[in-house]
Amino acid sequence: MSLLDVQHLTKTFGGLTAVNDVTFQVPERSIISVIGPNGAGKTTFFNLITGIYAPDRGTITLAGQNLVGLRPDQVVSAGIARTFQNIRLFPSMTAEENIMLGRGTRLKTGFWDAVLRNRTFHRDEDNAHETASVLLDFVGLSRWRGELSTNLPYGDQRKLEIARALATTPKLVLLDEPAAGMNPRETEDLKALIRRIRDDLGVTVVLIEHDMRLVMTLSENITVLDYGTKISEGLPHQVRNDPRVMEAYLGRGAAAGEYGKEAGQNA
Amino acid sequence: MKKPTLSVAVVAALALGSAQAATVVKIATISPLSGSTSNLGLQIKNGTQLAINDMKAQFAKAGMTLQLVAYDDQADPATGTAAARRIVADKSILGVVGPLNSGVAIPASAALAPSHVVMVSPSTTSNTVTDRGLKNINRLCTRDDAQGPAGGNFVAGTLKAKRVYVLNDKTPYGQGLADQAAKTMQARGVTIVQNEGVADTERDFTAIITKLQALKPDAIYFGAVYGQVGPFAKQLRDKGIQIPLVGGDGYDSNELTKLAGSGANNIYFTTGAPPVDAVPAAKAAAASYKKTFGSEIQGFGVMSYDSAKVVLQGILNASKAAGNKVPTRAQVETAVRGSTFNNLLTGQVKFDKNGDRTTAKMYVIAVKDGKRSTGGIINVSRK
Amino acid sequence: MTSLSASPRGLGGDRTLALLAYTAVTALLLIFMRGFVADGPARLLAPVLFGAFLLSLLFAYQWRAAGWAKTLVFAVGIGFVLPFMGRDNTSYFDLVIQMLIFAALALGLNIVVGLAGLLDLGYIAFFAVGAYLWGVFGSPQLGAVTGNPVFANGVNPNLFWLFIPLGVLAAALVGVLIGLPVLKLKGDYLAIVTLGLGEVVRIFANNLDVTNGPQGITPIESAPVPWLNTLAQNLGFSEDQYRLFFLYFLVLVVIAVVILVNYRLDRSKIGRAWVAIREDEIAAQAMGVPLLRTKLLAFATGASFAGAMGVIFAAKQNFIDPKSFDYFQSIGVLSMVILGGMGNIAGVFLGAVVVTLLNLMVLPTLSEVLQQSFPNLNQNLDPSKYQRLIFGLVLVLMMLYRPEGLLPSARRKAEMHADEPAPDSLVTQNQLEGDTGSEVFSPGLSTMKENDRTGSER
Amino acid sequence: MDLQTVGNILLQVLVGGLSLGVLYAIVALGYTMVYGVLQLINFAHSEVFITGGIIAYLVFSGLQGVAMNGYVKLLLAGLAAMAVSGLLNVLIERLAYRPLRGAQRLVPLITAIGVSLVLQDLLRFLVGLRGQFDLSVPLPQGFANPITSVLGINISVLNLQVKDVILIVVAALMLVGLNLLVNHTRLGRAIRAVAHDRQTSGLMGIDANRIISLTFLIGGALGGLGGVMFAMKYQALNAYSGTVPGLKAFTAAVLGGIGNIPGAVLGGLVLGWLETLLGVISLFGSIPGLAWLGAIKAEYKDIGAFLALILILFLKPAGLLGKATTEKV
Repeated sequence: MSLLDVQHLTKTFGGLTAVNDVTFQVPERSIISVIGPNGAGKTTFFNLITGIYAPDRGTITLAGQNLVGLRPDQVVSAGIARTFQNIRLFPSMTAEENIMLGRGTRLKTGFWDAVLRNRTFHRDEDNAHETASVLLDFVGLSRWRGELSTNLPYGDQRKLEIARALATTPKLVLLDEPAAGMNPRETEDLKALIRRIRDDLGVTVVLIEHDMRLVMTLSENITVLDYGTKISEGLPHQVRNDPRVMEAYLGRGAAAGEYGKEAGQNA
Repeated sequence: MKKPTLSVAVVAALALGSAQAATVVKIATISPLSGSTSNLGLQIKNGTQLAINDMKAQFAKAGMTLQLVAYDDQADPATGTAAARRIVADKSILGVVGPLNSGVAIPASAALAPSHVVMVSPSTTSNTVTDRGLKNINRLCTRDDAQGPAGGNFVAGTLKAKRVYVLNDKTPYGQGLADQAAKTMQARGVTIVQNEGVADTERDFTAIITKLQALKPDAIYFGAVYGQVGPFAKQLRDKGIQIPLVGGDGYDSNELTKLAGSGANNIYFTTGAPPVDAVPAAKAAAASYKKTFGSEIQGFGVMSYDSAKVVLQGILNASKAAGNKVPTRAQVETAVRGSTFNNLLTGQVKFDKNGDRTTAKMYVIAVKDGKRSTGGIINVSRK
Repeated sequence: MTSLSASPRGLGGDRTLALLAYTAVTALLLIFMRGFVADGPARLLAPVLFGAFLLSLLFAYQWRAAGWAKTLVFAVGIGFVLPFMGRDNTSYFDLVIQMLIFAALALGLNIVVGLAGLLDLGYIAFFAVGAYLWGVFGSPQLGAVTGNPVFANGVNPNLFWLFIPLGVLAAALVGVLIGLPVLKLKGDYLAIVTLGLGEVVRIFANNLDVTNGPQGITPIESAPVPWLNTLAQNLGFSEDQYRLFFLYFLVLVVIAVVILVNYRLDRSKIGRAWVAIREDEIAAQAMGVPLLRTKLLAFATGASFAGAMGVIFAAKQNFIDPKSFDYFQSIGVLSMVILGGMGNIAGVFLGAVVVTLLNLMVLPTLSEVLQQSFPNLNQNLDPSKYQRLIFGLVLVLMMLYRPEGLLPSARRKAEMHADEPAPDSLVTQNQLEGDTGSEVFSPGLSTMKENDRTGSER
Repeated sequence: MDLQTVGNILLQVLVGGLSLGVLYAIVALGYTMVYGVLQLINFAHSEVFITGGIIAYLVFSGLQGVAMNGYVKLLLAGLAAMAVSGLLNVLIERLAYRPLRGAQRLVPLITAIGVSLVLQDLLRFLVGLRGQFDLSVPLPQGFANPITSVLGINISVLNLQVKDVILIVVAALMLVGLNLLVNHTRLGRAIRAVAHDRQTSGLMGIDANRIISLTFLIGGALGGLGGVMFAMKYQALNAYSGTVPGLKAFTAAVLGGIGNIPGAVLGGLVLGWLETLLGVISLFGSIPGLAWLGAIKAEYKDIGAFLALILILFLKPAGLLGKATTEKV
């Protein structure tokens, strides 16, 4: 039974169909990638799942719970966390505080708990601190604990954002181009980290990524979006050789040249 | 040749005499010296300065050098109270003229009461100021429940209006006055077609004029100050509404006729300050005000001049009673509350047990085609 | 320019001795010079000495020094020196109480503006709610409104103790009622709407019969504390100072609670959520922070501080009227928060002390001395007329030369000097949301340029 | 109250509201222009606005004796006011706002408040030098005459005066002129670019600081013109008269969608009509079934304006014509 089940998801922005009737399943404890050229609607797809936009049509269910109509913070408590394409850390907070903020959604501290500093408060703060140190260690950023997040190097900021997302103990984490701007060695680290997220933490990962080598070697299944429509889905090698994918990425000329007329007709 | 030396000796003696015993005695004023009512606050400061200039010599003889300290209450109760506290701390201040607004007078007088610093307000009309029975707050102007009825009786009795539109500027002064006037008019069978307010900063009366044209009253009572009444009169007359416009001492300034321009017609107001033609001394005071400050004295200026004279005369009376020594604040307080003060512009002043004037003269001033004339005198008395 | 950084750790070696010496000198100067500075041009020294002494309390908080020394300075300063000065000259009492009231207001607004980043220009409305709540109930106005002679002098004054928490609740409720419809708005829209709501509250206070309109309400009772009055009597306070003596310690207690609540909220899940929504609402929401509830909590908490202080202000002034709650007052409190150091408790407190000292002591003293030394100054140059001008000038100069405030919080400093804050302004009309992520060349397939695609037909 | 009277009242509200709304619109434009390029609530604009009124007073009273066509006097007063207010606004930006360009958004806001306080007392000082406080503005001959009929139709019921028509015409011309400038000139394009994204426009060779100064000049000039209109309409003002109308004009700018030029005009008109309507609405209390209207007395006029703002922003958070900004995720 799939963890995330998206049926016929559609979203239009004043005439422009950003996401067009996409059906998408994510099995539990898996690593799935969503690829497609720029402007294919990948980020919009993420925003629909995480509740930032409301879909025009279609259903989104996570482990049986319907997500359509929930606020983004409710989607997080339901169990989906995300990172952003352009890093959105909290600049005036330290690395540790950023993660502790992520942890907030699982804490019970209310107004009076914080003011009276009762047991709930202390238990939550310890939990937050502990989660922060575990996750900092998990992503290898313990040395930056007290440093303002803006002062971290680019690659580490990416990892910090992932750690912050994991702090919400999600069932599913959506990574929006985590490898963007990373050099090959950092990308290798990232690949190992994503595998450990699934294997050690049991968290399912859905990836938007342009780095094909990373996508091909990491994903158990790949979905390709183009102009908001799902044009292909399957195992990495199937998708790699799918003419429609080639055409979407390389443009009609190159695809036609290599595979003759046949590719042109069904565009 | 003997005479000059004698006079020199006398002057020297005086100078010497006063040099040793010359203690500094200060009079303070509390009034808004910044913000949109600062022109009225300035009248209080200048009126007091004028009185000090007039009585400096008398005080020098009594061994006291007079000084003025002006405090700006910015028409804000908290700032006024803070000023009052500072006055308590400065032992050389024996009396206060002001404040302008009832809202400041109430807390400020409460702050001064324990140390018996006497206050004489030229302009606060709200009844609450003196109803509290404090011993240190007195006022020269008449209260709402005197000035309001005076205006009301004028509208009902003299103008014989049957339908009156009542307006006020939503300040303690304007609303207090308008409500009392309305009560008196209603008691005399006048129909109040509407009793409403408009913010004191408002200058756009389009809506009010539309109402007046619809309701068709035969007189308007507007509790407000000349800065607002001027433009109101102008817009009224421009739009063809010529019915009489009546108000209180807030109208008492020649700025009213300037601001109302061609509309300065068929306007009446009650005031405590004597018009220049009614009391000759008022003409002299107005002239010396103009010479000293380069601007025209207004009703509030005249009332402040008299209020300062009352305080100063009170100090002199107290000093005489205390064997020509500098009196204490308590002595000045009892002297001001107890004495009868004559040769003042606004006639004889005597305060009742709460600090209101026992007798006061009110003048009804008429404004016709930009000219002011005395339309009548009303005697007000309180048991 | 060495900045007094907020974290006490930051200031070099142990300064216990320096602290004790400074406090002793300034306290003794203040006490023994008070006669000398009472008259003549020397009066200008009074605010200098008073300000210097108050700094000792700030240094006690800031400097690294022995714990006992810090508590000693606070105890002596607040427990002895200030009341002593108050006894000698009531204006000091009034001034200190007014400072503490404004400090509580500034701390309340600091939560809304400094922590949660919600620009509120109508904050004084909550102060009015507290003030009018006790104003109506603690005065004959209640009898007038209810027409019931039992309340001829208002409720039993002992209920004053109940009305402080009631003031907190009422203001918090109004905070939520005002917050609900407007907290969807951001930045300057929120500013103008809160400014409007502040004016609406003032206009209602000016027009309703229950608040006695522009006439205001008086006399307003304060709680009878006979045991404290006898203590004051033994200490040599005069009878009229009893009420100030009581309110001084009451305000101290309330301000301590306000600081504690402020501190503890800041260092908790709630505080982190506030900072998050100030910096990036989208990211905060994506991390599970419920936007509306978090903003409402900030609004209600800030409002409750103002509500409590409103009740005390009404008792202190014995009279209230709508004039004390106009939008210029809200601007005054906001300037205290920004001048002091937005987001930093010590900074905001310092801002309130400095602005109140400036407005209620420095400027009046300056104008008194100038009037005395130049009695026949041209009427236009008369200094007592230009206090607001000088206050305005101080605001402009402070913002030009110290935008982060007197005592910036480490957290804000990074942001204050950021080159160009992310334009979250309302004007940047981004084109419709599109997948315009940064162009990334990945070794595999070369990515297509966006505009090329549109050229090729499907 | 018969239908005819109701009709008359509504007509008066329409005309009176228009003449007030146009004043708010012109001043609101000053706020919107400045907000557009700097995202700053220019609190000092209310003083820049009233400075224009004081200049108009000086010109009109100076030329009172001079035999000159009334409209030429008006032109002189208008140009002088726009020049002085414009330059004053540029000076304010240069001295108080430019150094704070990079600072956190609240900092220039407090500076603007400081500048507003300084200007208020400075203006009062300058007016005080002539021993005056309240200035009464003499208008050229005939400006205050009522207009009773047009093309034979009796419109005296509209309470229209010559100066009202002048105000409306001048404002309309100014709005058209501004629209042309902003939308059809190189300078206008540059202003919109800077408003849109100051950094990128810098990359496109636009000197942002020069454009911002020019925008302040235009905004200040509009404020100055508003001052002339205020002086003509009420013929009485003092150094502090700018604060309340300035606040209302800013409300109008936000109502229409801050930073949006047509929005400022629409916001101004809506506010003008709304205030005037609320001022008269208690008259309709005598219509059966609407008795409760009688309770809405004139003092609630200002509340109505603010409550309307809150309602509109609640329904359309970016203001009437403001575009909702979608945040890039």
